[in-house]
Amino acid sequence: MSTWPSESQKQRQPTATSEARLHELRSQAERKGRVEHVGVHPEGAPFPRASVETGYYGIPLLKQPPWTWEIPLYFAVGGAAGAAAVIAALADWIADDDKLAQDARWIAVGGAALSSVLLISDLGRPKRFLGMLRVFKLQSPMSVGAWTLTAFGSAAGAATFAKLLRSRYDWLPIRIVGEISQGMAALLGLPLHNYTGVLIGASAVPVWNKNVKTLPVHFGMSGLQAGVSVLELMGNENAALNWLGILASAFESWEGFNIESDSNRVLTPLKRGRSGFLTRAGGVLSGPTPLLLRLAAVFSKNSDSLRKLAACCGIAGSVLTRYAWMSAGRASTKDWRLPLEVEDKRPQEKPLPARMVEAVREPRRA
Amino acid sequence: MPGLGTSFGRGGATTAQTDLARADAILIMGSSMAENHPVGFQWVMEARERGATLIHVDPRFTRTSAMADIWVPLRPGSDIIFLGALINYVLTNNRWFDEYVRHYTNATFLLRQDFKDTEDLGGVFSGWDEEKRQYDPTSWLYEESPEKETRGATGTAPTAGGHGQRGGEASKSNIFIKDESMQDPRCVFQVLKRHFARYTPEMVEEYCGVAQDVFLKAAEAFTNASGPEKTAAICYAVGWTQHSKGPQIIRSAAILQMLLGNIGRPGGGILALRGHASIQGSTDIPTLYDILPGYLPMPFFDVGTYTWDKYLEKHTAQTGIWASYESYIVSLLRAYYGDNAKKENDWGFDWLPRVTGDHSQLGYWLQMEDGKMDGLFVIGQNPVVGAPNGRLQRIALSKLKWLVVRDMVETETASFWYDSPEVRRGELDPKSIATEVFLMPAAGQAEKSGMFTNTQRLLQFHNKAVDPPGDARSDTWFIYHLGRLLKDKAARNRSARNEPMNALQWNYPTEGPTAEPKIDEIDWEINGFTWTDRKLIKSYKELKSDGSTACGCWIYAGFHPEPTLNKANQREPKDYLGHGWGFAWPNDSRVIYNRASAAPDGKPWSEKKKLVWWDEQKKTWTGLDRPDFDLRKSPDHPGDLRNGKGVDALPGDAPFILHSDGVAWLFVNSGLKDGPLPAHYEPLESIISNPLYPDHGTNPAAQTKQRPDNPYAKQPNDPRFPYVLSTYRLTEHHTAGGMSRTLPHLAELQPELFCEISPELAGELGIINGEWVTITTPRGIVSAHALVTSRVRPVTIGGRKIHTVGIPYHWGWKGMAQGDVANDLLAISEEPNVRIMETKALVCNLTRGHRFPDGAGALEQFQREIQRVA
Amino acid sequence: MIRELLSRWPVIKQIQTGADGTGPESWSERTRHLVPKNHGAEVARSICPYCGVGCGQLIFHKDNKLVSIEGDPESPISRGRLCPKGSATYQLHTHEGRLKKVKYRRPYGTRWEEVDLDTAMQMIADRVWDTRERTFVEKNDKGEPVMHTAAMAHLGGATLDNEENYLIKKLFAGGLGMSCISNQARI
Amino acid sequence: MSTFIHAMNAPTENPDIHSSHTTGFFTDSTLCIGCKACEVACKEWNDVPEDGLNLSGYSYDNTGSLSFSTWRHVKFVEGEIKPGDGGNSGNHLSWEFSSDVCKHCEVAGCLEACPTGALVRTEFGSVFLQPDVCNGCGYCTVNCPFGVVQRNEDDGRAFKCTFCTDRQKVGLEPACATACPTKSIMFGNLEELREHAQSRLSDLHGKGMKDAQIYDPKDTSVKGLHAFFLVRGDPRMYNLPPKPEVPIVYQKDAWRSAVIGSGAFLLAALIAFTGSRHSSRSQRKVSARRSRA
Repeated sequence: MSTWPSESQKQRQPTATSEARLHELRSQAERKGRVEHVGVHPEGAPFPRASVETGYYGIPLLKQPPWTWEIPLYFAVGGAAGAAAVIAALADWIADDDKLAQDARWIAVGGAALSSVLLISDLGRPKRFLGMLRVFKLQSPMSVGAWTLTAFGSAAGAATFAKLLRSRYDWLPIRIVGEISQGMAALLGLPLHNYTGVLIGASAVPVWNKNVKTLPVHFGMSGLQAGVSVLELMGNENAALNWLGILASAFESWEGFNIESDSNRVLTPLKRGRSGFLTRAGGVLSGPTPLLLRLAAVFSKNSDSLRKLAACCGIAGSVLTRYAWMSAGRASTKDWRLPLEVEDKRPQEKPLPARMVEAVREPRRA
Repeated sequence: MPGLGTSFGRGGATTAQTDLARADAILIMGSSMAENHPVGFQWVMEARERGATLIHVDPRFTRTSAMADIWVPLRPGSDIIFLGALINYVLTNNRWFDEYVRHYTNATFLLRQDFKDTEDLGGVFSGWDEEKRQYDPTSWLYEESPEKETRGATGTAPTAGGHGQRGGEASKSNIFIKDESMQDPRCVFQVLKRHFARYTPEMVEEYCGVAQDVFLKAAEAFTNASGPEKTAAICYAVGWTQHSKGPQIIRSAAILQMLLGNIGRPGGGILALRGHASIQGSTDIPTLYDILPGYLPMPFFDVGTYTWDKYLEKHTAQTGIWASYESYIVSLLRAYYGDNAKKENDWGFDWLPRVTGDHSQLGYWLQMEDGKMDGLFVIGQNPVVGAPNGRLQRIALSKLKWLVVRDMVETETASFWYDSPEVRRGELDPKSIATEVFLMPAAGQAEKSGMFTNTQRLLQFHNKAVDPPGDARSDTWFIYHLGRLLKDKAARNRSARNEPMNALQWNYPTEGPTAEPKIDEIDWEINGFTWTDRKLIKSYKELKSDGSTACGCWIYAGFHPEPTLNKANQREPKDYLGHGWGFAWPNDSRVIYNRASAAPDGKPWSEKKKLVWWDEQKKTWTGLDRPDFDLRKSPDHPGDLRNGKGVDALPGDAPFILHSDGVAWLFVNSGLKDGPLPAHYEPLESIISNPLYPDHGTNPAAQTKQRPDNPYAKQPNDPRFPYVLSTYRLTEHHTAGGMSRTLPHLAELQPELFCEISPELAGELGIINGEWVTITTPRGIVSAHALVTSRVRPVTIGGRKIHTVGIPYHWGWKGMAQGDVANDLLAISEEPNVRIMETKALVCNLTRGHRFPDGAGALEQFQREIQRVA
Repeated sequence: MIRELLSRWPVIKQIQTGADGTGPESWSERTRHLVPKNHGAEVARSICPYCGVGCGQLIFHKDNKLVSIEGDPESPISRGRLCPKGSATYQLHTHEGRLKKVKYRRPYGTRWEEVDLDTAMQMIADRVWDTRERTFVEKNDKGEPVMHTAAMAHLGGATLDNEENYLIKKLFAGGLGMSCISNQARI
Repeated sequence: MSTFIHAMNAPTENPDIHSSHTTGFFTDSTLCIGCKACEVACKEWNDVPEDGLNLSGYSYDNTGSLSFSTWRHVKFVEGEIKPGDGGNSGNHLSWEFSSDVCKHCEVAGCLEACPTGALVRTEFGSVFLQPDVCNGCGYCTVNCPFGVVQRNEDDGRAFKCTFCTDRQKVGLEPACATACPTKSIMFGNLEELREHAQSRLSDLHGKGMKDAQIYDPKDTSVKGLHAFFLVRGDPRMYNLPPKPEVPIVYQKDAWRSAVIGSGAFLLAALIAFTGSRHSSRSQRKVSARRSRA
């Protein structure tokens, strides 16, 4: 129990003005037997009522996404790892760029490992991750994702390990296993790099499911951007990376434009408040900025540093974007009007005293 | 319960909760039944769903109002105006049940010439002694009724309690004169008509703040649901009783139900709703100062009943059940003192303590405050939160030498010496409090066997499941072993003063490792047995005045007729009234006075509303309930009131067998200390003056106990305290909170003190919902969160808007859910009959903000605050 | 062992039956053999200790420990239903704040002390007897019997059993001659 | 009584899921007296922790919403108060109470989303969260259109109403329905409850409560509730969404988008790397020359 009286209680001491007004009202009551004018229109009026206009005291219906910092970071890491696996295979098989392929493999396998660590950190115990493999549910993006990540991790790991072995023993079985697992990793890298868009898009959170049609592409492109950018920062100068970066940042620019030009109120968390700031910052860093830098790099002599700059922006943008969506998701579930389909008349409304609101919305943990 | 006791004979609910389902209308007033008795309320809901009209009269719109068809908001404390108007409505619109009223009530009885009504004397009845501030009820007697010749026979002494009052003590009321035409101006019916003539719908509108159409809607609904084919019930609780005129409010309801013919009939009656598991039990087998088990009064000095002969003479009636008074008291004394009770020593009557003053709780608490008491046992109660004027309650405890508290948790009462508001304010200092405190852990109901008597007089046994934890013990264990130790001490000195202790029968066998007394043995003693061969008795009718029977509570006699048959522990209900489950006193009748459910000729008033009836073939009373009547007495039995004796002297159409005239009393000829009929008086603290009797604003017989530590607002209309204050309870908590505030699952539901005010008042004072407000009365200051709600609304009285502040009183400074003690605001006051305090209608001030800090200067601020004139 | 482990792996069952993972294939052993916590417990039939309605309660207990408390469906008054307070009866008996030891505060003391039960009983008996010895009035000035002490009082009873109240009145009034006895019930 | 005790000790079986065994809750708010017995009975039986001691100021509701530590929640809706009219009058809403609970949807978002199979459909047709299986991924939380299920951050796992599956296994009613003093919470065979609800609704309409309606969204992807409600007035006042959708309805669009995205990526990468083959070869030549030099 808090001390008594608490600070907030002390703050509510009546002032000389309010006492004077009270005195006036009292004497009026005594003189005339009634109070003719209402003293003041009380703050917070109308008194809390549950109604169509106010919902159930404005208490949000939906629960906030419970995830902490690990999950959005996982979205970014997993996306980059998935994209990297695809790049690794193509760089190996088509472009014959060994360094790129090798770096990309390391990103894939490292990303997969880091992803597991992040997920386990969110779940609390390593054993809990095993639970993900208890069933396989096509209808659950989380289940699909968990199996994909597991398979992807194994394939990427096998591919990397095989390559390591091959540098010493270039035996055929190792080569076959290496090539197959590289192919598997690339194949699984495709869903891994963008399934997280499905994961949050196909949910009850309004701002997420409103964007369900673009979220997977958006998250995929964001992952691609991150993957490409990391590879570039590792010293890969393959032009294909720049072109892939251009593709990703072009899409991100388009996505950002799309969101900004859509006035649907469900999208408000993407534009206002903390989540809006994050979204915009993430958008600028992963959309127009790297796009311009990369385009410039195509024509510039100083392409290397331009690309590295773009890569830095891209990574930051990719990570920020995931945090932005998580934050927007939280803000979206706080808006009780959305699931109840009640019009927003916020400007006319005065908020309830903060204490009361918090009491209900954020019950103290037992 | 003198309100019901004097009207009908027994101080208990006349009906059962299950029977409410058969009502055609239910008036709930002075109670929020859905809120405080939710499970009992299922029967009201059942009635509602079957088409009954539910009327809730309450200043606030409560959970009960939310279930009602008609909600009538009225000004707190104006209940008698409202009920009086209902009575007047019945009388002026010819709605009374004529045959019922003529045969089963004293409507036809003539009153004495010298009786004068409040309407004649401007607010008091004849017999008022302004100096002593008490009534002499001689003039209220029936014409020709002989007065009894004991000292104080005509006076109802100021110290005498009301629990034992069943009416008629002052005379032989079996002798009277009737006017069958009910036209004589001195007959009760005509007196009643005149008395209530001023209680009109206009009056209700003006002084209850109830619009006439709303009143008429309720009146129509209730009276239309009464008659041979229909019945209506009334439920009340402490919303009626905790007034300075509580029993008279209940009397108003009783009069209404008598006129409408709703007593003793299915779906009718008056249900007193009790707030504790065994609150009925604790008056039946009392832990009260003024009565012995079975409502046998204690010996009193100022009514002259301190000698055996006078005691018997005063309490024995010629006719009716009380004719056998001697066998009840002798059997009790036999149970108390065993073989030491002998005819020669008046069965040990002289060993009983005599009541010489106001020994009620509030009375002795003031003695305690004055430093005149040594010790106190508090068992399962939390008075420093639950009793009025909490500050005085707590300070008084600091003046004791020793205090024993038994409870399941550390209550505020046990901890007053180190963390009460007085200690925090610097008014009390642990280092200067001499009180020795013993806090004893008590067992819960799951950890002991025993019986509760519920709100409908039903004895129900609860079986022990597990042992209590640690050193927790049942109260039976505590009392038994304390008694054992004390008897050892007494045995060392066989002086006269130790005689009662030495004579006391106290040899209960024990069982188990903790030496828990065997509950069966105590139950057998309560049930009663023959003294010589120890055979359990089956009915109170077997009790004898020659000492051959012992019985601890005559009204419970027969609940344990065999050593292995405890009817309170029966668990096989056979019918809707629940026969076969538990045992209802008296004699397992679930609806009492049920002879009245049949017409004088013994046939049910209607097929639809039959309950018990006379079976002409078998020459016996029979029916759905156990008849509360002599089974073999035919309806045409003439009786012999003038010369006969006992129940046999009552005629076959007299359902109210505890009254010596066999009828229900519209007019109470003696037994009430504040008048034979209810009259409206304002609360002891009121906003307005009494519109009916300007010279007698408040109940003249009520005691204010006004003193510097128990001050009152100026009466009426103290400008410092412009609002009406009313306290109440919530579903989520239990009284003073000892059994609910410490439980997480209950504490979280209503976690803090709050008060309810109307948006209008909030508007006038600029109060936001949820912010701190401070409520002040001359006794105390309480800060609470404001819950602004239109469920509380101001009433307009005489053009003036009167605001009500509602405050639930469950909280204290211990447990999980905490808050100021709302009862600090209340005054210690005593209604004259039962010495209850007024909690439902007082005056207060309300201001914005929290303004009662602890520490230095707090005490001075407290006093300044209270004295402050706005 | 591996086969057993595998046969319990819902994925295997999914493969075998083509189930989508939401049905019995995903039930754990615990779920499959779920029993209520009062399974196999003994029952004591009791009455709710809170208000005056008098609802029936079933107290389930095992090995001298409470398991759960719920409404007695046979009760003609409550038909198995309980209000929030009645529903919390289990917690009433088992919550952390329950007193289990005697607490004693000596005169002018500033803290509770623990005393064993027997000592406390002796001490209380001593206090009571001392007060009675000092304050008992046998007769008034006129020589009429008074036989009481008004210097000690009792309060409480409405939450107690009738048997307890019977003994209280018998000992305190009938034996000790205490006239100041009162409880929650007034009316 | 004997049958009751017998039921307590009956052996448990696991019949398969049959729709005829499907049980449900019908919560009739016109019978609710707002006593919160359901909240307490639920917490006592299921040992659910206390969840905060805060006064809300929202009528008598200090619980707020369903959560991991509140599986039954009584809502208090304050309307217009008129002297003369109690809450049972048909004219207007005055003070309504309604006990909320997990809806045990016909098509349940949480159930479909759960990656571990912790959430399952039981033989009673209810949605049961197996606490021994749940790994706390939290995905059910964002997939419940009614905001019922929630993760306990201290424990890490998610919790919600179990429909007292343990009690149902031996033929007992859920704790809340058992306790409910006025049978506002009715428990029984779902189809029978639905029929009863319809007749109750027409009764109420006959009594003038034209604003009474049943909340059981069968026409959305949720396809109906196993715990459905009768309320007076707009269900939105009770925080009941007019068109709740199971999030799996969004999956078609989502996966399509994922496939398109992957395709675009793959295609672009193929083109880019094929294009980069030559340049990279020439680059490598250049670098080889440099190293030689």
